Amino acid sequence: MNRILACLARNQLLISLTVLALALLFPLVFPSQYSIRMATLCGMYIVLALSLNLITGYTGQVSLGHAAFFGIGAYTAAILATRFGLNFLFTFIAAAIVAGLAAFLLGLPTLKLKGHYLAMVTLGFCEIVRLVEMNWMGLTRGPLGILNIPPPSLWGFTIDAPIEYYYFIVALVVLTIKLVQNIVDSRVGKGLIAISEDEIAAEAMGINILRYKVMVFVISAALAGFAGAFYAQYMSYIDPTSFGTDQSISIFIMIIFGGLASIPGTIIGVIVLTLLPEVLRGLMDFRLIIYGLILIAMMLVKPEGLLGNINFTRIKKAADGKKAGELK
Amino acid sequence: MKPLLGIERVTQRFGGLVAVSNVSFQIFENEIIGVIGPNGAGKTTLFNIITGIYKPTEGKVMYDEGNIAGFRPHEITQSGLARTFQNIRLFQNMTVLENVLVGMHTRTKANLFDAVFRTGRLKKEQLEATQKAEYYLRLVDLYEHRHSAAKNLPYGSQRKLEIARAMASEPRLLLLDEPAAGMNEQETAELMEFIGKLKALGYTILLIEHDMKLVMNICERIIVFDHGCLIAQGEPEVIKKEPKVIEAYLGKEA
Amino acid sequence: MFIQQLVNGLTIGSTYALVAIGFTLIFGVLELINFAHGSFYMVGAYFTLMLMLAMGGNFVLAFIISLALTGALGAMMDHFALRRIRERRATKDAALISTIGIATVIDHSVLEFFGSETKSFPAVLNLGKITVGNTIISYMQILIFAVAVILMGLLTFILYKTRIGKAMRAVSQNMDAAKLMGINVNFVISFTFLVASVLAAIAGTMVGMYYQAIEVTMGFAIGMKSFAAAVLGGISVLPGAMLGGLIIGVVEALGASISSGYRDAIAFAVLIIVLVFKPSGLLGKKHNNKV
Amino acid sequence: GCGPASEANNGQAGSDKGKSYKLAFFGPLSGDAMQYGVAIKNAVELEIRKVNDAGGINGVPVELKVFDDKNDPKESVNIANKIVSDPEILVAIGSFTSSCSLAAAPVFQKNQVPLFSPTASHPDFPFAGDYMFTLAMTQKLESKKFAEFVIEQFGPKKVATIYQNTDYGVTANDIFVNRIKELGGTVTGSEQFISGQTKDYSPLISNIKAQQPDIFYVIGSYSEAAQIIQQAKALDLKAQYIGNGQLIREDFLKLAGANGEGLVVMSSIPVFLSSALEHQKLSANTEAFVNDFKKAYQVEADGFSAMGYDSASLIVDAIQKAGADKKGIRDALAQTKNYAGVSGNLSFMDTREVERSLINYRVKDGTFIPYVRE
Amino acid sequence: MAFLNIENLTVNYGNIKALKGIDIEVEKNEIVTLIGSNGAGKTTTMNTIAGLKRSSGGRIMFDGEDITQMGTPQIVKKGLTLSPEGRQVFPKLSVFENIELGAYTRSKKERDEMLEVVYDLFPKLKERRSQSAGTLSGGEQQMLAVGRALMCKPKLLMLDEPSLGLAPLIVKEIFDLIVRINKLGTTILLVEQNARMALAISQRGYVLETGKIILKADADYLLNSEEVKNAYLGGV
Ligand SMILES: Nc1ncnc2c1ncn2[C@@H]1O[C@H](COP(=O)(O)OP(=O)(O)OP(=O)(O)O)[C@@H](O)[C@H]1O
Ligand SMILES: Nc1ncnc2c1ncn2[C@@H]1O[C@H](COP(=O)(O)OP(=O)(O)OP(=O)(O)O)[C@@H](O)[C@H]1O
Ligand SMILES: CC(C)C[C@H](N)C(=O)O
Ligand SMILES: [Mg+2]
Ligand SMILES: [Mg+2]
Repeated sequence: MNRILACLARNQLLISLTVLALALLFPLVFPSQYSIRMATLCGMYIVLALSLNLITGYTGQVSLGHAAFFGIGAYTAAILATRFGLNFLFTFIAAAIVAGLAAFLLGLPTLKLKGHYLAMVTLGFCEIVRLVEMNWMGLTRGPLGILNIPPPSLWGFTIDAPIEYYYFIVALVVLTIKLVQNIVDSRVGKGLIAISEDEIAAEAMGINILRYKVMVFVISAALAGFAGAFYAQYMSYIDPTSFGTDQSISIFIMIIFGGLASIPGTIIGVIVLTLLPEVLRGLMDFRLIIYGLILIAMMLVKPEGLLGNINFTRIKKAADGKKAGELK
Repeated sequence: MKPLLGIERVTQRFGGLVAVSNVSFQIFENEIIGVIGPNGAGKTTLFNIITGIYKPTEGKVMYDEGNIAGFRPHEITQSGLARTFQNIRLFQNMTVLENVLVGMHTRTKANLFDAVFRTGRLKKEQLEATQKAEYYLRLVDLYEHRHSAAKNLPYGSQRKLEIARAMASEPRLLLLDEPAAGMNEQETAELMEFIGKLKALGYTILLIEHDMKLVMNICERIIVFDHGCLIAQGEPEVIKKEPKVIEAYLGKEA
Repeated sequence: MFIQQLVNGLTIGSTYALVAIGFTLIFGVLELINFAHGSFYMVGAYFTLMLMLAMGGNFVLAFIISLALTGALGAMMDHFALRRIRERRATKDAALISTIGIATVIDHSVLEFFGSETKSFPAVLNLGKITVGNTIISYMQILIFAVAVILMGLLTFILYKTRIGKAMRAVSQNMDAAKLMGINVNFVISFTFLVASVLAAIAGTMVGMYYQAIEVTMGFAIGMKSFAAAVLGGISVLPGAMLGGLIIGVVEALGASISSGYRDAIAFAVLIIVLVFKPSGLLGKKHNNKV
Repeated sequence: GCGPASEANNGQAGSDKGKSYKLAFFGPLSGDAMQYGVAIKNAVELEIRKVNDAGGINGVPVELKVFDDKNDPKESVNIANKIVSDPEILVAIGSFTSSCSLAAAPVFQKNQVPLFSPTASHPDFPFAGDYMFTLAMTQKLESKKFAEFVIEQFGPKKVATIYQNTDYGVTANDIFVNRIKELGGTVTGSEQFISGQTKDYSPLISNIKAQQPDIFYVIGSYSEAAQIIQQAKALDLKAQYIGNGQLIREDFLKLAGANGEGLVVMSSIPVFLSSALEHQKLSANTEAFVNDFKKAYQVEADGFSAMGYDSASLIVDAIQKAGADKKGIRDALAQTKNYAGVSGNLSFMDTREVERSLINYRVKDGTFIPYVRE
Repeated sequence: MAFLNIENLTVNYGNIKALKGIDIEVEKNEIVTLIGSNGAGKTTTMNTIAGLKRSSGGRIMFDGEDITQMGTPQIVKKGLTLSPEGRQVFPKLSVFENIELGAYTRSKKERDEMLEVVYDLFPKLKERRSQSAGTLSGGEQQMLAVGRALMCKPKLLMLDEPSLGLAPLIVKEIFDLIVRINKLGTTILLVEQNARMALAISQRGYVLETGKIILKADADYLLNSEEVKNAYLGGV
């Protein structure tokens, strides 16, 4: 087992490229609209889950309100696109900025809260945002939702066909992975992980905890806002029911299921949990019971998640170290 | 000569309990000072005040001429103080090496921008930081274990890792809270030697310890606490014979 | 009118408190957000109703059997789904996901067996109401309030004065040390789940009687509110759960009378504001962990 | 629960390989509106079974694909995409609520697939595009007629409303309230609630009570309305309670119990509850439908299922005329005039919606009886 | 057979072999000390005997019974208790509640009896009885941990570094105490970094090195052995 992991760790680049190639070839192998659609949604959830992983997985701050930022992004993009016909550069960036700003305003006073208090605050925030979306008829059309959101277009080129959306989200996923990976691998990332391990010790190491938490919360929310913009323009219809606490919780489940603080884990977790209900569709009414049982079983067998506790970078270093030792 | 650290009339209350009571003393550059006193005398509390974990109820903590009382811990670390904890507080799931790298936080500069775009500056800095971290780990004899998770180290090694991590922030003043706890006499002897080396490297050290052999051998000056009060201060030979200290702390035969 | 809204709020609040107490108990002992608590609340109400219908309207017997069944279900949940996670020293998140899984299984099983439509709950206790000026208070409201207070008192007594209560509190803080005291950790935790589930079933039945209707989704919304209540009062402090529940209820009722659309938003906003100024809740003790 | 919501492929169609007319149905088959959705689905299946038993359309069997949208608009968008990605599906029937139908509409419109909702009554629905049809009288007409009925029966009194915060509820309330005002009535206040969020309506009812209205109009599903009425009675809100067609179900009477007594229900859809039938005469084809339905499913048909049945019949007719041609089917459907459906006489207006007349009821002794002025 | 008899005990942490087959015997009424450097496996041994950690091979007999597979609470009820490394107090409970829990398996009367003894021994604990344990100083917590272990009047008491973090005066008191309770009939298994003092009060000692027992002898012998002196007693 360990040897397999070491082997995997050593060939990270090769594996990443293979996965990417597979992703690019996917629509050619499974050309049905349905499979492309599922794959596109998977991609979107990967972006969402990776962004939540930044704050919850790496920094250890449980947020049960991620759907709020997803929703803020979606509404920002939808409103700008439908009312002002702005192109997607604007809608996407505005979505990220507005979501990030909301995270800043929420995070600054509340990120000093610990554990479940923060979980509750974020959950409550998600509920408040949803109610605003539901009640501010003039801006959001309330429960009626926003219809006919135009597809993303730029300089005359419009992303319209399912396959174009698919490649668009693949690009977003790659960017997100790179972003998260780079942050985590840096000094800043180490600081975040230190915070999740022991706040007092982290502070004693000179880390400005609140600043770091707010910063990563904002990045995480901005990414979610980005995903929201994609969602709005891809679905062409949004309403407040897509951004409730149940959505927040399902994103949360995805990252735990895949393994906290693990990028490949998150990706696999999202894919498994998105496809599972589809695979179980044949079981009809029983499928959600089965789904629940699978969650329970998974936590019994691998409570740390699919790839939790497996740090490929560390394994690689250890393996390299050993090899160097053998040479000596 | 100007003191590096000046504690001025510091008092710390917890509800009705006075954990530190109107304490004043000074520490000069490149000294090794020991803090001793019975359990619950207020030694760790003093460390917590100096490092910003508590804001003292009264009094000043002068460091480099400025009053740092009430500053946040990260600001204090930034300005050149570092500590270890009596109840070990490592980043348990991070590797030994990563623990030290986090310790270097204040001495590295790469920001979010560098991180996201993996700038040259970041890569260069990362390389240097790793080399430095490995240097510290060699100092405390943990280089071999650099890739194992901190939590898997035995107790004594964890203490050493804490010291290495504290050193990584390149402090001028190092505060060690019972560094020898959990070490046997042989290991304690090694630790003494190591602390001596630190002095040679120019560090100033304030340490709490109940191991009298260590304290009496390496400290140039000793400060004695009892019930939150500073009851004596001076060179080891003097302190050893001080009746107040013998009664409150050392016991007759020591 | 204001007084009436206050009464309304206190009643809603008592139902939150009733649920929050059980929630807080699990939280206090395991530091676990039990997402399945709302499901136990719902299933308790279903058991009571279905048993009563099956037994020709014998409410008391149905109620007692329902409590036993729900309690057993709670203990089983711990035994089969949570114990192993605990023994493997996994994070709290894993247990939390497990409770979400359990909630899903329970909710959808009930849906499968009884359908999703709202079930009418016969008015078993026809207690009547009193009218004071313009304000109407039903005896059922008073009963719910009283039960909440009594259960809170009882539980506080158990936690602080009995042997098993002390064991519960010890388990919450350090399982290994608790074992070293000779405490059978698994038993204590399963027992805690049993008690919490019984509390949930009492709450579900009472609320079902009050609204004369129950439905599968009744657990989710109240689950969230009672979580909010528990946090507002200061998690793991029982009187806090009670106080938090009442405050959320009153704020919600008063808020609803100002803007019904934003009724929950107002309650959650109050919660967030309180936490900003009092990070460990209203009655929560600030624990400055000594370093 | 209810029988399996299988992807029905009825009759011996399977033998005729690949050759069938494919239709899709989507609606709430689980979740809070499941009762309505299942009834409609059953009626649609009933009609298709009948057609297939009679040899299909010109010898070609009809095949129905069934989807459950759980009354969740985003789910219905998903389903819509799934449906349009199958080029063989000619027409979609769905969904039950306006919210779901509205959300799905653009997908169908863009792909030029007719979407036929048996029940969506939001005035915007037909305007989502010329491939949209609804068999409901939209709120623009229905709620207006409700208001006119109220003023006519009870005079220009003080009216208060409570409504569900959905596409349907918001518009139904707006139009009703405006019309009341136009007609000289006073509206003392409107309270809204969010479905599924809470069961406690007492704060809203207390507000309304303070306004001392003469008439209290409840817009919500049957289970919500039952709760609201029960709590209003408990708080001694003395007024004439009124509701609309959604409430006409046995389950409502069960949930509301004695509190339902005296309630007036305004409806644009027919009612087949046996209690109500005693006082009503049905046309021959309606009676046949009611009997067939009862035989097939052992439950009584309701107005919504009648509308589902009519939807299927109209589509079958259109396919007969146009064959497997979506545009042709659309055009044929749009031509529908004076069709004697089981839910009434149906003619599509230019906007592909229908006009219906009101049939009103009063709850008396635990049953619905046709409304007569007292 | 000895009172506590460990045969060929092996324990792993994943791939790490922490104990590689050790044998230890403790006779009734003995004080036995386990010494060894950092990471030798002393704590692992203690935790495994107490049932906190599962062994992967070997057998542990206590008072004539096989306790290898028993759970900790059962073992504690049999009269074997451990004051663990790192104190492990219940931080949010008061000092009094912590002590009281020590006597969880005992009757109220026995509890009250022992309470006197413990308070007598550590007056500081009495003085701080309503303070929450988490805010005690390190040494105070250590006293609490030892006091709490005493509360259940064990037949065999295992102490993992009881003197850790204690002031010299208190260290002496602790060792005096160990002798005293031993005289009253409690068997003691001790792990100590302060090997000199520990061996001075022990009858026998074991030296553990990287998961193996490398030496087993009378305490006097160990105290005077050059090898032991150099490795563990700071060479003096
Ligand atoms: N956060 C706190 N709340 C309440 N009391 C506290 C707190 N921190 C420390 N104390 C009390 O203050 C006193 C001093 O504690 P401190 O930890 O400074 O002692 P110490 O000298 O380090 O002792 P030791 O040698 O045992 O570590 C103790 O009696 C302790 O109980
Ligand atoms: N949880 C763990 N996971 C992995 N390895 C562990 C774990 N706990 C201990 N070890 C390893 O087992 C070995 C024995 O450790 P143990 O704690 O028993 O030593 P010790 O003799 O008590 O040391 P010390 O004197 O420092 O307390 C060490 O090599 C340690 O690294
Ligand atoms: C709620 C139901 C009565 C359906 C309603 N006609 C709608 O359009 O949503
Ligand atoms: Mg201390
Ligand atoms: Mg040890």
